[in-house]
Amino acid sequence: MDKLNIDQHISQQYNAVLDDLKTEFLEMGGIVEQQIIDSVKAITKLDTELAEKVLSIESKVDDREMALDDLCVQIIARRQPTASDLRLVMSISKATRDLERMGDEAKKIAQMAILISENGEMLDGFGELKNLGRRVQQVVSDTLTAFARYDVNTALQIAEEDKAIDEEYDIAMRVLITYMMENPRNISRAMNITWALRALERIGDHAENIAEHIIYLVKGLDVRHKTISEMEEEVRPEK
Amino acid sequence: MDKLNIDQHISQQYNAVLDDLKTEFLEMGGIVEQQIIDSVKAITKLDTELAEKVLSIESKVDDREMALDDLCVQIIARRQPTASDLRLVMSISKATRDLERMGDEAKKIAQMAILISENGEMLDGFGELKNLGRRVQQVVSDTLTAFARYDVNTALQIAEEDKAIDEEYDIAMRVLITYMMENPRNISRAMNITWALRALERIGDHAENIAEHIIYLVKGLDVRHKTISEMEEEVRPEK
Amino acid sequence: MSLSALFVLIMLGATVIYVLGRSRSLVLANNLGGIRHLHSLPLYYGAQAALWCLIPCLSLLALWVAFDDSIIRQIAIQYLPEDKQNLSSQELALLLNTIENIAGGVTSLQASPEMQAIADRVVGLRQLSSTILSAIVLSSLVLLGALGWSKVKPEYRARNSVEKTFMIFLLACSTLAIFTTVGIVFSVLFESIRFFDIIPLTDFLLGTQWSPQTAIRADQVGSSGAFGAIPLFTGTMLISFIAMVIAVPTGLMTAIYLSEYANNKIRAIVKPMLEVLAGIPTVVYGFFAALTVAPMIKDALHGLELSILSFSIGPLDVSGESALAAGLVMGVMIIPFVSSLSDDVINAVPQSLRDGSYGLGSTQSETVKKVILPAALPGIVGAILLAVSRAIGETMIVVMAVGTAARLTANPLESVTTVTVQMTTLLIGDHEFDSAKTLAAFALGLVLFVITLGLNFFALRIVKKYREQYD
Amino acid sequence: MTDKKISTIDLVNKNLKKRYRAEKRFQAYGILSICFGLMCLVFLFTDIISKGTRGFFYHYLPIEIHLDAEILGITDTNDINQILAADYSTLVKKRVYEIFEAKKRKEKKNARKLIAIDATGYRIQALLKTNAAALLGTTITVNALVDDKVDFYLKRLGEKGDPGTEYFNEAQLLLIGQLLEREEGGITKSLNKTFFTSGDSAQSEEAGILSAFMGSLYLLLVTFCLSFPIGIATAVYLEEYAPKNKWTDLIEININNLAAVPSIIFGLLGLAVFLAFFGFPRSTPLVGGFVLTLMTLPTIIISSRAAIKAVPPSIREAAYGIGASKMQVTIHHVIPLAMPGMLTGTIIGLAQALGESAPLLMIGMAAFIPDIPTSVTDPSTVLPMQIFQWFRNADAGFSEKASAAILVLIIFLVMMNALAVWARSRLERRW
Amino acid sequence: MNVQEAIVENNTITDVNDIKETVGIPLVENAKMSMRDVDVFYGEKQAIFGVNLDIGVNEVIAMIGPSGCGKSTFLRCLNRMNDTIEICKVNGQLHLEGQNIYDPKLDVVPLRARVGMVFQKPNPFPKSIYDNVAYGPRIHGLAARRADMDEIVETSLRKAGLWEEVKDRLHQPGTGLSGGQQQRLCIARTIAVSPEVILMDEPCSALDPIATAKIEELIDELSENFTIAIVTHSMQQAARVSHRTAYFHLGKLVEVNETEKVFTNPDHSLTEAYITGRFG
Amino acid sequence: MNVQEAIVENNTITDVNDIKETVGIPLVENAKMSMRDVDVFYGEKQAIFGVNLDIGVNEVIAMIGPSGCGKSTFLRCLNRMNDTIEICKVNGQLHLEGQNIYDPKLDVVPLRARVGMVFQKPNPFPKSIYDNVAYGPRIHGLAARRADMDEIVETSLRKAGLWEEVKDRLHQPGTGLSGGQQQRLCIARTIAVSPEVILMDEPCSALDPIATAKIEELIDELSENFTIAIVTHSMQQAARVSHRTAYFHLGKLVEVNETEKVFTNPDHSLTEAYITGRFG
Ligand SMILES: Nc1ncnc2c1ncn2[C@@H]1O[C@H](COP(=O)(O)OP(=O)(O)OP(=O)(O)O)[C@@H](O)[C@H]1O
Ligand SMILES: Nc1ncnc2c1ncn2[C@@H]1O[C@H](COP(=O)(O)OP(=O)(O)OP(=O)(O)O)[C@@H](O)[C@H]1O
Ligand SMILES: [Mg+2]
Ligand SMILES: [Mg+2]
Ligand SMILES: O=P([O-])([O-])[O-]
Repeated sequence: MDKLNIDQHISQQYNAVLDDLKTEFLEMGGIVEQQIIDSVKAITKLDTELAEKVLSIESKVDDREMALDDLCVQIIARRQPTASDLRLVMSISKATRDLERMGDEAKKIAQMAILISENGEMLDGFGELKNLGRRVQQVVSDTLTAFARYDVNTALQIAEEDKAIDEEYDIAMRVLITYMMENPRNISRAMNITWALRALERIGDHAENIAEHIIYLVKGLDVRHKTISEMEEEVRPEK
Repeated sequence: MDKLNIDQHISQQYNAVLDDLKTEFLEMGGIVEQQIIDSVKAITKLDTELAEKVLSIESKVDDREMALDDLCVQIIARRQPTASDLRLVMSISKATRDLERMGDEAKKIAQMAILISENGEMLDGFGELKNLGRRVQQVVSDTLTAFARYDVNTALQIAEEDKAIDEEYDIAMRVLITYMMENPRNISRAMNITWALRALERIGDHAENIAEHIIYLVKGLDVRHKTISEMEEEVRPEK
Repeated sequence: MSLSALFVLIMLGATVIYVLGRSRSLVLANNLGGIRHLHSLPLYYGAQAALWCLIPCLSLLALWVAFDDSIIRQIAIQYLPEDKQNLSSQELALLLNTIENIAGGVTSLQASPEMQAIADRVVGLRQLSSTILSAIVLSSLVLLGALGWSKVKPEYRARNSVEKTFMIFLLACSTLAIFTTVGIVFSVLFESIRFFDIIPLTDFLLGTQWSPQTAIRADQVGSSGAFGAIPLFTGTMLISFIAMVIAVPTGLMTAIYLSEYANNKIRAIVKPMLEVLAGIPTVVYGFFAALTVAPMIKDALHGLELSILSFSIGPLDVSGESALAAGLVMGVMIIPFVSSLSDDVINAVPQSLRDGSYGLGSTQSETVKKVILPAALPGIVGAILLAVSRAIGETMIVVMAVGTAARLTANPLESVTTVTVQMTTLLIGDHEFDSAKTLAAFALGLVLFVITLGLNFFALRIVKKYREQYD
Repeated sequence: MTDKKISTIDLVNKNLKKRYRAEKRFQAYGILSICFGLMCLVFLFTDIISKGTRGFFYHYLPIEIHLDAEILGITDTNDINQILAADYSTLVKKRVYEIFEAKKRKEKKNARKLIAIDATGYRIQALLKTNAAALLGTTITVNALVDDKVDFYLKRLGEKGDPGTEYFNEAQLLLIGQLLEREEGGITKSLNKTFFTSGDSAQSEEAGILSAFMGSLYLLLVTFCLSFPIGIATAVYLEEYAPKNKWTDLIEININNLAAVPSIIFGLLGLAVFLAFFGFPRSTPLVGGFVLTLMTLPTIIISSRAAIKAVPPSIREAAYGIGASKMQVTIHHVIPLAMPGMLTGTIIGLAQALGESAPLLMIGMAAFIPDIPTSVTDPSTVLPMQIFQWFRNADAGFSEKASAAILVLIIFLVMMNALAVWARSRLERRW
Repeated sequence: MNVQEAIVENNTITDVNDIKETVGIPLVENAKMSMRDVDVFYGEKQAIFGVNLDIGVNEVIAMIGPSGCGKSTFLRCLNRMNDTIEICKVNGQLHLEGQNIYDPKLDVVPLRARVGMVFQKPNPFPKSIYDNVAYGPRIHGLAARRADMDEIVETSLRKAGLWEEVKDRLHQPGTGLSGGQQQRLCIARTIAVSPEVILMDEPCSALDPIATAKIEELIDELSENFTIAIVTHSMQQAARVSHRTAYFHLGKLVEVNETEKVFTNPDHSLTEAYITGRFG
Repeated sequence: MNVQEAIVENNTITDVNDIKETVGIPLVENAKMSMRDVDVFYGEKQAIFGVNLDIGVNEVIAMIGPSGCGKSTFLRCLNRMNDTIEICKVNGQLHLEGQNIYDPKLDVVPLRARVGMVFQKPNPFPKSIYDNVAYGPRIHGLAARRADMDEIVETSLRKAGLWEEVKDRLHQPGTGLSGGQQQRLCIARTIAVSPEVILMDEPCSALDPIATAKIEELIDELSENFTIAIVTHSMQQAARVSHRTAYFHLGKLVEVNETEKVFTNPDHSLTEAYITGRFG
């Protein structure tokens, strides 16, 4: 015990299983990320094929969620994790839900893409959708990277970014409502875009949730329902 | 060991702490239920005061959520729960999130209530809102009772009821869109009602999630992402 | 008052003081509201008070008894006429003895009147001394008792001081072993030195001729024979060797069989039966060896022609006091030493080692040979060494069954003699402390002591070195 | 992997036969050893018992004898001195001559050799001592003791080679034959009471073990009273109190060494220290007890220490943990729990002391002491010493007595052990 | 209503006398050892009641249960270590690869070479480390030459994860090792005769948590080549190391299931009560 | 990057020599016992290095750490049980309610009556159950009359949760009880002298899980009236029973914190490594 081999459990299997957990989570994250990218593309390009693909993947995400949850329960039952291990398991158990919800939202966007393309025509508000889509894609990608790297700083940035996304969403909504007032006949289709925007906003929220879990995982601090400045203060008390 | 005293842990403290966990959860459920009732009342009666109350309670719910999560982590770290105990902790840890989201949705309804009442006038679609509100309230109340009683049958009924709510929501939406098309000037306010309807629908979904957790807790079966008939089959294989 | 009466009185007094001290402390405790307010339990207050008078009184008694005789003697010498006071110390001692005898009332002696007078005065002195002793002891008993009693106070640390006394007593007892060793060394050392003044050490240790009784060189002063101890030691070794040949394999195998193979019933019967062999006094063995075994051997083997292949060594000549008989009997006597001690160490080998071995699929004898014996080896070696020193030091068997003829031989059928035999024969009945003959016994004693010391030292080292290997 | 496994089992099976043969041999050695030990025991005991029981009996010739005051030379029946000094042998001799109808010198001599004259005289003396006035002048029947050689011969009648015949001439053998054939008043064999009631004697017929027995008893008493408390105190000190340092190491080495010092050396110690230096009286149980105390102490100390060590430290810790002081721990827990083991050591030590003789030789307990001791400071001998003495005596009667004394000694030992085992079993507790 | 009650509603066996059959999956295909209707008696007293169980090839099966429920007794049947207890009597069919273990004609010596055992307290022989490991191969005559023996010793120690720690002091006494190392030495000693099954009776109960973790890690690795049956008092340990877990209760085998299942959702209420700490 | 690495980024003490100060909350207000700069030596060898720790009133404090880290040594300082080991030397300030424990003038007997101890292996005296419990009160003279003693025995056994089980056989030997009952008897025996602090050195390591659970339950109840310091090898046990947990490492007190904190988010990386099973 002269030299502490601090980054490895004595049990290789435990290491392996925790590693598995994280990998599975990130893989699921990858799938969801792709779903989001595809769905945004589908709705902006009105690509129904891509939208169908997104829909078909949905059940895969669901299965992954259940598998991950099962894995978490098993780790708790068989390994009695404590401290960082426990936080890892609990964070993933919670973040999985967020990923699944992201996937759901992506599915909704894809559904809207199909509905809109059925009606055939481009509308206003697509510019906003594109912008928001880009930002959300970015934030999801950042979130997954931050999780993979246990990167608290990025996590904080993600929380900030989500606020920006929310603002952009509000603006887009206002634009859309104005549009609807002007073109009542297109309301039904505009509503579809509303839902898509709404879904993107939700995805951003879920990304923020995951970012909060990253902070919990690394720092052991529960920063949910806190403002950004409160968060920063807790996470970096010295500054 | 002649007579098995099967319903009590040897550790009284463990009993107490699990009891606490459940009680806290149900209390939080109670608060959220009240929030929902109040918000629905606020939006149907355009009672801003009530709506304000709902908003003010929100942070209480958030605190409860964090406290419950903390309790779950502590129980896992200190008591190494297994089997039904573990399932109880994990279910509550997940269901808490659903309760919190219900609270959020109630908040949104209350916000809409305030927005609508600012504009001063009654609209169509309130009938649907009322209906849906009643059903959702009922389903939330049923869910909490089922959890308190570990009642799998009710849980299954809740899942069915949620499907019905979804259908009703769709109808309400269609009615609302028609209304918007007819009264484009009222779109903005109609949108508020849309959001409220949408929130109610989400509350129903969350209630269904909790029902799924009840089934997991009691039967150890993960019935998420299953159709009702699949669920029933798994839960009551003999039938 | 007689000594024993005085002793009993002191004991009684101490008991009374104990009871008084104890009850006083109880009274104090009641006043304070419970025993817990006292420093110590009432028992200790009583004991403390009793010890306070017991120890000084008893030491006074012991000192008085030790010294009053010599003081009275000195005084008696003062009473003697001038001329007799200057007699040599030996004659003076004789004279004093006579006076003692007269004083003691031995009537057969014709006492001169002056002697009678002195004797009467000695008797008077004795009575005086005893009266004074009684007075002093009894008064100090009362005084010290009272003092001890008065020391009983709630805050007095009675327990601590009783415990200290207790420990000093234990310490004193434990030093006895050292005094014994010192005593042994000193009681043989001076005589041995005197012996080696007469006979050079080398002659003693290297000489092969032992005949203390007959004078070989008439011109030698103060000595009557040859004192080469080698034949004695070879004789001892021969007999011990025979004994060990019998005892070690038998004892060891017995121990193994009993602890590993035999079921509990057999073990419960056989073990104590064999232990009886160890409890039988050595005189009995000696008797048995001399009267039963030796004649038997003689009858059985005498005149037998032993032929090895075609080479015949002629008829055997068996001595009536053969080393074989003594060795055999000694071997039988030692069996239980080896078997019981080995049995204990074998049993002390943890069951887990056996389980370990059986679990690997070994047979019982493999387990015994390869696991249990090696594990128990230090203990077994210790047992054997103990048996060896027992054999070397054994006296009565050889005294009774072995001759006194010192012979340098390895033939077990001849008669030999041993160190212990010579020591007894040299010392019994002969109290002439100056002759080389008597002194030789002490020299033999010294050498024997050194040898067994060496053996035991060796045994201890072995046992220490390998002890606690398992566990 | 698989073919390696197969080969493993095959290899195991291949060697099995050989291993089982070794097993059988090994067991046989064990059984042989035990049989040998038991045989020795049986042989020893049958030998001792067959020889020893003879010693308890003696042959008597009932004779009628007229207590003639004149021959005895007693004038005043109240004068004890006269009765003690009376001439009994003449009286007995006369009567013996009559019985054997011995007239000639040679016949008289033959007859005299057949009856133990002096011993028979003592018997009459004993009778007179109690009631001289009434008995004097009457004719009484006395069980006259036959001579020890006659007794020896009679006890072995019919044995191969007629042992004992060599002691007698033709005429004497004839006389013995006559006595045996007598219908009434012939030789009888009965329990030899003298053996148990008197001390040693130069005459084997009169020799008894009482003095040696009492000597042994006193000796044991002294030894027990000294060695038991001192032994336990030492053991307790070493195990519970002593700091582990050079000094205690020294004590420990000394004790272990003393346990194996030849007993005869303790005799030398006693001789030099107690007799020569302190000037205690020779041949007394007191000094013997001192010597044997020193000798048995190591045994008691070692076994007591082992017993104390075997008291689980947890018990001590438990008591300390409640706040018991060291002495309380020792007296309340350690000593009671170790008592069975301590008793075992004491039994072994005392048994050894009882059977020990070599050191006692050195302090003069081998001297001829016929008187029965009444205190620990009276000169006395002890059983093993008595056996040794009798063994060395050439007289045929003595070796028989020695055998009988051995039986007594062994019975003594067994009883002592039984007592201690009983005491121990009452104290034994499990933990 | 308590969650327990809700769960046991349909499963009301709380009296052990009602236990008729083992729930879960006591039998497997491809069994290394299979036991049928095993009863064990100590004199008059029955300690094991009609146990049916299969142990699969290269499986780690854990046996848990309250003290005195017969875990050790059952385990010791599997290589007839119970033969050393005179009053112990075993009925039923116990097979090792189809061969009846309790066949009176069967020789226990080769059986024990095939079914090795590791005990509760580490019990290295008071010999050198080398000799400890070489003991088994030596008595069974497994190595013809010195070099073979060296190889057996090295591979065994390697498999037991001890080689690196002891390779420089193979000839020092095995008793000089720490508790955990001693236990690994005992495992190496058992492996050295290349058994097919290794039985372990509470192998970690005398060890501290770090040593325990190492042994558990080792069990994991060994399960690649050996079939392992382990008795343990630590439910957590059973949860960590085993593939299947068997729950004994008053001499009966109540439940055998996949370990994950046992610790998250056992089939029998007694199992549930035991693992959640509800006995008393 | 590993989660551990991420966590320890700012906390790079992995060499125990760098440990200067105990992290967390070693000191409390309202301390029953307080230790300052405690060093313990066994001869030349130092076993405890400058430990500062307070134990609060009616607190249960658990001490954990790898084998040989000095937990027992430290615990045994608290009632001077180390006095029985000759070579053991203790430096520093140890106070029980302001009174210096290692004051040379202080008598250990009353100290040990105030600070009782329960040991690893249940060690009832080979006496009756009654006498076991009555022994302490007897030597300290706590009961004047028989009735008082009866009462003390009964209340102590009640507090130890043993009364119902043994009330009908008070005069049967205490050694005839089961392991768990014996340990509770030992606790009753300690309570009987009404100590203020109870020290427990691995009190459950010889017990099966059910008996262990009962003792843990008992510790919980006792903490209402007594201050308890418990050494345990089972981290789970420490997690279950204690209010604060102290982590020792190579003789140093690395961290003391609320138990919840230690097991979910310890401050020191060494603590983290130990409780998550990362030593090796
Ligand atoms: N040698 C024996 N003689 C008589 N009965 C025994 C013997 N060994 C065990 N038993 C009894 O058999 C039953 C089962 O004992 P076993 O040792 O198998 O239990 P266990 O489950 O291993 O318990 P633990 O967890 O305490 O080791 C117990 O009731 C026990 O009393
Ligand atoms: N009597 C003793 N003599 C010498 N050194 C000792 C003694 N007792 C303990 N030590 C040493 O002191 C250190 C601390 O020992 P201690 O028994 O306190 O550890 P621990 O934490 O209780 O370990 P464990 O968990 O194994 O009980 C160890 O290095 C040990 O070797
Ligand atoms: Mg067992
Ligand atoms: Mg310890
Ligand atoms: O599931 P949500 O309603 O939280 O997106």
